[in-house]
Amino acid sequence: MELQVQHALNWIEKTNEKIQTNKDYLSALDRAIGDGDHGLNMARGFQEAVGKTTSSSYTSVSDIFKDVAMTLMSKVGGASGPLYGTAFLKMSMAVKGEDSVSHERFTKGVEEAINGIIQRGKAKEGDKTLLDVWTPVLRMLQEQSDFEADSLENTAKSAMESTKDVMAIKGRAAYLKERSIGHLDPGSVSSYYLFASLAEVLKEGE
Amino acid sequence: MELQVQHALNWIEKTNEKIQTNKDYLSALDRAIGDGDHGLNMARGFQEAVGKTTSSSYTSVSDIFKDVAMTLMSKVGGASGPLYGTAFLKMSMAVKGEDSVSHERFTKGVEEAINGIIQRGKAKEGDKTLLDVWTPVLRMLQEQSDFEADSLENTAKSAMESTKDVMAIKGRAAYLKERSIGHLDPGSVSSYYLFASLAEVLKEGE
Amino acid sequence: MKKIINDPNLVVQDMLAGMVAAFPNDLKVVPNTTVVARKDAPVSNKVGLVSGGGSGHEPAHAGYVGQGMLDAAVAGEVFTSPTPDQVYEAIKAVDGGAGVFLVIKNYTGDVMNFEMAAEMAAAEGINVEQVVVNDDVAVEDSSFTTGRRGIAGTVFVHKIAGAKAEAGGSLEEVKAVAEKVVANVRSMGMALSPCTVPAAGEPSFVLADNEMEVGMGIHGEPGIARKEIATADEIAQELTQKVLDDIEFNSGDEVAVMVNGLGSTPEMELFIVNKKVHAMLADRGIKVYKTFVGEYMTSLEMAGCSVSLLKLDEELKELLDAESKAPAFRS
Amino acid sequence: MKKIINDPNLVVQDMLAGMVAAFPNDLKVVPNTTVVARKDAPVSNKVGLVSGGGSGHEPAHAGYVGQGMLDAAVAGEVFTSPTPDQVYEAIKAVDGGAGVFLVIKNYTGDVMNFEMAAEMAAAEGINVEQVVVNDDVAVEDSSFTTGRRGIAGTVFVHKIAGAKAEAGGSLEEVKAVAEKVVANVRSMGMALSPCTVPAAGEPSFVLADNEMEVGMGIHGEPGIARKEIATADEIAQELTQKVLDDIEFNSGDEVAVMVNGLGSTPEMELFIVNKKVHAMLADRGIKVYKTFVGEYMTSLEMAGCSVSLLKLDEELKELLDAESKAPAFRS
Ligand SMILES: Nc1ncnc2c1ncn2[C@@H]1O[C@H](COP(=O)(O)OP(=O)(O)O)[C@@H](O)[C@H]1O
Ligand SMILES: Nc1ncnc2c1ncn2[C@@H]1O[C@H](COP(=O)(O)OP(=O)(O)O)[C@@H](O)[C@H]1O
Ligand SMILES: [Mg+2]
Ligand SMILES: [Mg+2]
Ligand SMILES: [Mg+2]
Ligand SMILES: [Mg+2]
Repeated sequence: MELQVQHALNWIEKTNEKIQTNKDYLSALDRAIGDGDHGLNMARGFQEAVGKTTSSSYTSVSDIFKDVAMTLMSKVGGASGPLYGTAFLKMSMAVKGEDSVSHERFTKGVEEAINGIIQRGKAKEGDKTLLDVWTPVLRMLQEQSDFEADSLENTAKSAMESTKDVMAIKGRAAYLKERSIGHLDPGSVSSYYLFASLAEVLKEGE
Repeated sequence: MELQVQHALNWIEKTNEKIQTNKDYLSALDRAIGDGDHGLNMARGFQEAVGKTTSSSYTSVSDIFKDVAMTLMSKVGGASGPLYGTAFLKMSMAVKGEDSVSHERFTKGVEEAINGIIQRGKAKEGDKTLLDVWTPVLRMLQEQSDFEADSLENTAKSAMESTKDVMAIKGRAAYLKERSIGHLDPGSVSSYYLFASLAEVLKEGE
Repeated sequence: MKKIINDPNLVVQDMLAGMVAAFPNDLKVVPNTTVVARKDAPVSNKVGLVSGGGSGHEPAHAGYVGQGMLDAAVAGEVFTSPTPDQVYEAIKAVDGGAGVFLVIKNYTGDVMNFEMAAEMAAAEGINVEQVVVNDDVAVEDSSFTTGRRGIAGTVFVHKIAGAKAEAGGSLEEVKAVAEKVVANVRSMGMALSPCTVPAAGEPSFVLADNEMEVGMGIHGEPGIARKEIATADEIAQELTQKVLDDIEFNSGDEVAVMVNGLGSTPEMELFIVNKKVHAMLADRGIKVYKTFVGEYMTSLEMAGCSVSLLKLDEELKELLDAESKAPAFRS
Repeated sequence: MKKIINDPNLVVQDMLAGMVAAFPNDLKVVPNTTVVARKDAPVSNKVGLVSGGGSGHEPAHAGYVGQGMLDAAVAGEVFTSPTPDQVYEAIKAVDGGAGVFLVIKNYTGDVMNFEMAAEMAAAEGINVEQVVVNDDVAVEDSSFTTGRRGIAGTVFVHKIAGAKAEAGGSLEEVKAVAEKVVANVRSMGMALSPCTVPAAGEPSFVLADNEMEVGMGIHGEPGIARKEIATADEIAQELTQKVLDDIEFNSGDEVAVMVNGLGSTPEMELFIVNKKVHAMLADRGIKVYKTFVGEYMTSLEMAGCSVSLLKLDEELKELLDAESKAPAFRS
């Protein structure tokens, strides 16, 4: 299958739902090893993003991603704002020119998103940041030739869970050094919601 | 009997003991309707007063009272410092000229002390201040011709207890108006300790 | 009780030492006293200004010592009026021959101790005058009782009387302008949480999670009413209205506004209160000449705020604007 | 959570309105932004200075806007770095043709958002330079990690770079002196109690009655170690020693000292800490040129303090002393 405009809209909406539902949980995770605002930041940003996408009409997935990118960039703030914003902007650019998005194109989009995240944040996989979810997801996408909802959900989930045992090198949690071990990375949890929502959309779309 | 130098010294010492023992209680009473420092103030002042009287030698009660007055004046602060200081200063002046103090002289001293307190603090009996203990004590003294330890103790005690039902007109508790009812006046409680200590000295001295 | 202190009984001493260490060119402690004075005190032929009170109200009072404001501040124990001998030391330290003026907050203890010091000074031939500040409208102004308390509005008296003295005003002139400020300044406060006197170790009162105390003094004394906690706008409304009701404010009047934090209120919240205060004044056509937002007269770590309004005329405006070099009031 | 606010989601907006209401002749909010700028911005041919960050650090950053210091401060949500578009608005608002200089505290979010704004501005032909302040010695300085945080020492960068720009310094000169400050300033903090982000409603961490957190950031992030609460002298000793160990301080060196309160620490306690800091410096023959005690970079209502030392040379001394008209830094 290919990602159509409606899929992309549903993706953002589902992501927002999960983030609103888990807003306090995300903030609590961030309180443990950061400054406690991750849920607030993401909830503010995705609420606005959905406000934007539901009040506009689109003919391409790329445009949706672009609006999401711009909204996140200007509404989230903190570390996650530029990172999620950059991710969506890079995905928007990678899938530009076609109305819907093939698995191959999407995979390319995620790859570009990761490059953008790395360029901005200077982190690498294993630093206990959202890259620890994005990178395994990319590897999984690259190993497959079509969207596979279940493995997407599973990959993202186990990647998210394994951030718990890692010591933070980048982000605010890095100040805690060893004390950051034993806590999930909040940005990885929100990234898990993002990919889990995509998995749900893919399932519905089948 | 007459109050001798040793009696006066014992009086100050006993008063200090009671105040040190009840320091937190006095502060707690003051917290309820004032600013919570009465125990601290009195404990600081009487500790110094005893320090002074035990390290000096006296030939007259008047001199003891004067040293106590000066010490309280310069160590207590707040409302109680000038009031207790003035009280002892006036008593010192009233009993001056003789080594020991008759009941009559002492009664005069208390009367002068009260006048001094009124002049400084502009309060009257019934305003829920330490005058509510001093004034009944004076009346009792005036009714008798010799020291009577038990009635001194009893009068001071019941006077102190009856400050509970009164609304404060003067002092910090006055800001509370009706809300000051139901609480003992801290200065009346410390004044009760003063007279109860005197009663004990009188008993021992008999 | 969690405090960054060494010995609860030495907080005043330690604080004064730390203060003079911070401003060695401007302030000095008069030896063997708890008096902080201008480094150059006594200034000859200038009226000397002395204020003070219990400690725990920092930056009041020593933070207001400096050119253009106080000549000396006397620090008592925490929340306890200083003793007459200490006030007397301050008077002597600032007497430059033009007399000494005392700014006293209206608390029984302060009034008595300062007056006794004034009597001592008068006996030594020093010309002493005083003003008693009673700006707190939470408390009834009655001559039968202790009367109203002095709270944050006192800082305006320091500033304006200080400027008058600095400008060469005579003892009578300083007194007159101080009385003018007292006649025109009103304040009211509230608290969300209590404070703990270090040597006592117990909080001054206990408030439930949904309660606030209205009509607070600045010594942890209970206020005049306990209520359910309200919004910043409602709080500002209540405090400001009480102040406005107390003396005549007319459309076109000019005022100085002070939104004062009691110790642990984030400045953010003070500015939120200030927004509403300004809106209320604008509604009534009252013009704000100058605004002060911050911690001016605190109550240790109490959370809460007070609102003060000072009605201004040309003289007061000029003196309010005059230069001050006090560490806590630079203008 | 007890706060004097209206709506937890509107605290920043309400605060900025209350701030501009307080200083209408000095400050303005750039319309439809969370940028507070000098009323007269842009000042032509002067380098424009922009700083900012999450809100909740008041008086940082808007309190440092004014002649001789910042031209604009960008306010993010509480403890959340402002977004690039807002920073870009600030850059545009202060660009007087001589370029714009950004003072960024070293947090991933701040660095990224400010850099993105700088890219946007560069694309519009505005000359932008920046410095990243990382004075917090509690955190290891490693290029493999996020590196050290920027905390209270940042205020010295604002002051000194601001004075340089005000004196007509070029963008390169402003950058050079800002880098000199960054190279010579070190800080470390501790906390006795947490703070609560209004929109979150939960305290940032929980400390037992006998615990303190050492090596605090200014966003309620946990510090580097949790310990039994110590005396003021021990606390001052620990913070100051860590600072002294980090860069070379020699006998005869001159420093500026800042003892900064995190929000609810009574000034009394800050002065008690200051006493010990001065004693330690005196022991080492280090001369204190100037001392700052108060709330300069807070963490809402957190109780605690930080100690900063800035090693001075003649240029830095002169710029530190230069006039500032910023509401929270009058000199
Ligand atoms: N340098 C970085 N690279 C990638 N992701 C990062 C980086 N720094 C932080 N993050 C992610 O951002 C999350 C925190 O976001 P958020 O709490 O919204 O911002 P802030 O840390 O500024 O408060 C972290 O959990 C982490 O996943
Ligand atoms: N005007 C007054 N006249 C007589 N006694 C007074 C007056 N004001 C206060 N007091 C007494 O002083 C006591 C309080 O003393 P203290 O707490 O030491 O001083 P402060 O009120 O200044 O904190 C009150 O309980 C009351 O008995
Ligand atoms: Mg965060
Ligand atoms: Mg008291
Ligand atoms: Mg008292
Ligand atoms: Mg944040």
